Amino acid sequence: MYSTLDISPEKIDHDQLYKEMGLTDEEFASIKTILGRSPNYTETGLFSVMWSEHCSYKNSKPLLKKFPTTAPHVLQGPGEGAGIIDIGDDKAIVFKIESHNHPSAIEPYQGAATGVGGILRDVFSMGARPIALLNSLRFGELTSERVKYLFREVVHGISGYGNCVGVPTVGGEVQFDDCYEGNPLVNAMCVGLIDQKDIQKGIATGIGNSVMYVGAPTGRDGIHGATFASEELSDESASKRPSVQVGDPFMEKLLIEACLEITQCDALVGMQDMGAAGLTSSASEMASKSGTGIEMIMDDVPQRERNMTPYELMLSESQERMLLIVEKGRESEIEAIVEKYDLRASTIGQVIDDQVLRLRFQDETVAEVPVDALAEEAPVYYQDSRQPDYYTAFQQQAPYHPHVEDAEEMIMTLLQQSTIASKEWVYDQYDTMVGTNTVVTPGSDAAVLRIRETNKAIAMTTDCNSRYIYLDPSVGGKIAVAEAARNIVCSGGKPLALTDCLNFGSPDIPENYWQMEKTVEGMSEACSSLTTPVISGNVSLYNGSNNQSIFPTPVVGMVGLIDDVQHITRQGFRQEGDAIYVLGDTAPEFGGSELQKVLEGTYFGTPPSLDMEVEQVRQTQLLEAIQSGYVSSAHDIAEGGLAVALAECLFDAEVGCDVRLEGEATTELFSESQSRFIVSVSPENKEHFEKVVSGARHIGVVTATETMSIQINKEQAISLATKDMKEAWREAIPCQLKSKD
Amino acid sequence: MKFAVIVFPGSNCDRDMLYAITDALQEEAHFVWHSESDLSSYDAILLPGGFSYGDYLRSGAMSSTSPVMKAVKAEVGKGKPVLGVCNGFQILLEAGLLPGAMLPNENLSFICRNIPLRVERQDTMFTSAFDEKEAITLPIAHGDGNYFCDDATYQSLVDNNQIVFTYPSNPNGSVHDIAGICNEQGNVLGMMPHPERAVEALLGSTDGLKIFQSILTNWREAHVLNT
Amino acid sequence: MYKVKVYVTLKEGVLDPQGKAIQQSLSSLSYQEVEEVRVGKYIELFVEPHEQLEERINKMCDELLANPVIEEYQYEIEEAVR
Amino acid sequence: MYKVKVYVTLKEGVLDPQGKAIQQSLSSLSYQEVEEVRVGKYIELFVEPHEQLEERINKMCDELLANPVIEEYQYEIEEAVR
Ligand SMILES: Nc1ncnc2c1ncn2[C@@H]1O[C@H](COP(=O)(O)OP(=O)(O)O)[C@@H](O)[C@H]1O
Ligand SMILES: [Mg+2]
Repeated sequence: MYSTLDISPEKIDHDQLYKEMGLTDEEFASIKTILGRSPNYTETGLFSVMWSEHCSYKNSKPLLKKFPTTAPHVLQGPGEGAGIIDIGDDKAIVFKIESHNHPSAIEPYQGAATGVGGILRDVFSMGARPIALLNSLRFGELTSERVKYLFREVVHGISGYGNCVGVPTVGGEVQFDDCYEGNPLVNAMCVGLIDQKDIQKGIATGIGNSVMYVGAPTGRDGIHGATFASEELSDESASKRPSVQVGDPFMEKLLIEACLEITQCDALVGMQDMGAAGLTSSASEMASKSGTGIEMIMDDVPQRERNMTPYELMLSESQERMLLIVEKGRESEIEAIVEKYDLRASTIGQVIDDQVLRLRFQDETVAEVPVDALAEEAPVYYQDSRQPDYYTAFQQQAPYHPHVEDAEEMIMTLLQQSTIASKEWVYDQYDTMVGTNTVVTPGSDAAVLRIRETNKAIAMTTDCNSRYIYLDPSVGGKIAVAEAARNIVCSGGKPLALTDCLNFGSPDIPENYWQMEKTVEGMSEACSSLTTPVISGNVSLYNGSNNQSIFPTPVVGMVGLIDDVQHITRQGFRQEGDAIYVLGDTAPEFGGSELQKVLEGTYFGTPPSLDMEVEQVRQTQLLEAIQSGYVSSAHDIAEGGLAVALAECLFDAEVGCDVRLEGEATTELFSESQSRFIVSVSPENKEHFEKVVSGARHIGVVTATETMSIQINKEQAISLATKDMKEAWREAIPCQLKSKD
Repeated sequence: MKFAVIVFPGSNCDRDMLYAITDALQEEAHFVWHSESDLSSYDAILLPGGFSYGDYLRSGAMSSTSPVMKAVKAEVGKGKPVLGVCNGFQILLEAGLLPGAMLPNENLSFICRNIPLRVERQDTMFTSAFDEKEAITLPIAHGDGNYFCDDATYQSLVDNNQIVFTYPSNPNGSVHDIAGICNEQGNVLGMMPHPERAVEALLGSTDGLKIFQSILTNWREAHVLNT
Repeated sequence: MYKVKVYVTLKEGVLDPQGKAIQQSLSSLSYQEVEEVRVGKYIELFVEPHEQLEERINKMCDELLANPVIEEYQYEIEEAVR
Repeated sequence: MYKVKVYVTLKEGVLDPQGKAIQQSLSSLSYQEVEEVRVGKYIELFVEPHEQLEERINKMCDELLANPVIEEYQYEIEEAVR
């Protein structure tokens, strides 16, 4: 019956069965050295998941070390379920981002839904109440039925799960490029709020304390999910379909409430969710961190299916499960809390002195492995790195400087590009307001939530323009961080810290590894210069299909603090007569731009340059102006350049603008030069504003006529009705979804 | 005035509802767990939105059989105000306290946004603070908000003047643009839009607060008359 | 052990947005021969042998599984080995 | 005219949160005899007479009506007068 138990250690070794589980010959050899014997089938399984890239970061660890991770306001950096930052008033913000790319490629609804479920557990396992969700999505172009299906179902999955658990989905981003066609990216971020005294950790201290299991019973779903996430997608991926897990947001909602109540009970010692690699990772990580061991009785693990083996129980990635360490003798207190929510808590083991993970099944020891070997001693790979030929060629190209004949037509075209077009079709499906804290709902630069019992608010955003990173990972990496910070500043917040999800291709390809290296260097430089350390994150490698890697896509999720709800600022112009300013210089920079995509259908050359010192000073000045109350609206200039950004400023109220520019038209309108903002200022604040923000260029005025009117070098260049632009921008994605191949 | 906010497993607008009463209306409110069977000490009962029992099977179906619903029925009989919002409305329908049923939105997607709404009746204990036919804005957030009833039921809703809110531009396919209805006695109101999300200027609108103010004003008047 | 197969369908006259959407998708996938689609629920109950089986199943359907305002139900009972 | 009754059910081993919640709810309504509940879809297709009927129905199910990753299907064809 327990067929897998019958496979002997000798057979695993001799027939190299460990390879099917994703372990290499060298890794298997080092497992034998660690154990001083050959591992049995269950033990081989434990190592294979814990030593997968997804759990061990064996390829990315050396790079992650480069990120700055500390600052006075950082209470918890990388290493726990999520990072934590201090926002004063004895409160703290907990957040993390995570990928669910491969599951979503195979079953988009459940893949996305369980991605949301998993990131929520990372946050409430710290004792924090989840207060906001964001998501960063990448798909191929919306021209094939398959991509449309993936896009629709991923959004349905996120809304299905997030809405049901009652955590508002307040922001995110969606971009479309061919490189994601076979391998969409689904990154979910969760933000939680906690009283600092309630912070929990995933620890297993106190010999004899009980190991308790709370939540959904274990089934055979998702066995080897972590390994699966650490491989490239191929046609055979379909046959790995048992890896797909189904989410139960109702169960998750009950778990959230139960766990938050448990947090208030001092019988609780430690708590961790069962995420990737399920019971194996939660148990071994908690013990390893605490210098203890854990013994578990497999027969006592709640089970959904019959005849499950220890191997299956340990590797299952069934959703909505938590592992708790509870003071011995006080288990009933936990049981009582949990039962109120129609859930069950089962004692399945205890903390032991020996630093091993020991599994007992039917009165026999079926596995015994040092916890540190599983959690800490995975091999670390320093991969070969090689500068790709394309990069060398791009660096040598003459600057790309296109010329647009019909600027009005181009603006309309750009507004309908799926990456620029309104994402209302997406966020209309998300409950953005549940919790009644959302002050700025999706549609502005960053989402804003007020913090009850204080006068403060937090701003959140996710950003990553992967085209720039493809062209030049170091510069592109800096831009990703800087852009996220710009979005926070535009909302009136001071950027505090970030979480990142490094979505890359296979690290075994030296060119990909080089991209990772350079990206991380660029991001680290920007983090240091803006004092926004990395406090949590996730790595997703092996993204690509048909031997084509995705563009390097290190999604940045950033959180900032707004000192006073009075400072909350939106991107839209608000008042006729307000002066319009542009902050920052414009140069002809079109590599990786939306204009390049429209005109050439591809990307080449070099991305816009970025001077972190300029960036930092400008952000500081703008924030000061906002905090002084001088600013009516603020918006950063991103994809599509000034023309698109100006149009976006008109979509919130019934207004227009009258703008006068000097210079070369295509550059002025469509260049994607960095560190630029559009700010509107009421007439009485103009003087103050100009004093605080050096070099702000006054370019025009907000008008009541609902037209975007732009003169260049004193000649009328653009006159477009706000209504027409807005309609084109709003309808673009629904239209593309409806149209036939 | 003392409000009960009923909490079913999976309710998720329960805290929002409580805050609307305690912070915005500044009255007393308590959570009441779905397993309770006595609500006699409360002056009004609020059934919040969310996804009770995950909205599995049918929205509101499983909650409608919970013990607390017997108690709700008892208080309805006494004439106390009972307000069901979103999932709370669905529960009232499933429990038979209001006529009709909910179907999935016509577009089969969840919809969350601010929408215009018309107050059809201003003479109820829930809407007296509004003007006659006042145009207001409230958020909706639902997947199953497509109200359905057969023609005969609709006729009786009209005849008894039970339609309280309608959508000027129907977002979900509801018959005759119905957004909220009351029972014949007028003390049970079910509505899909969320008034508890519109009680603070900081969050964009205070139109929803008038519903809670109406309940309070009417209770005070009745209370003064009775004592 | 009995396996009870319960079919819950929308009453005639009740609009079926889901059915309509499926019909449209089928038609756009060039299955034009499908004139109408109605979507219902198929619920399998595994029930211990029991007296008054039918009576109790009727009650379950009336009380919970179907909503008489919009739905009707049918069921079949078969023996099941588990 | 044919009426095709399609039953879409979750594959064995796939979690059915809905079924579980219904089972618990039935149990608290004192129908303890119900040991397990699985929820699927019941789809009725009204199809014009057509050659290759079965073949095309199989294709519809594979392409649209069932999600092969987590679901399986069965169907019955009967004549229908409309
Ligand atoms: N997947 C999504 N989920 C929620 N909100 C989204 C999503 N995609 C985009 N948005 C929202 O749409 C608005 C525009 O997004 P985007 O163009 O990426 O903004 P920006 O360029 O300022 O970062 C933002 O408010 C963003 O939060
Ligand atoms: Mg922006």
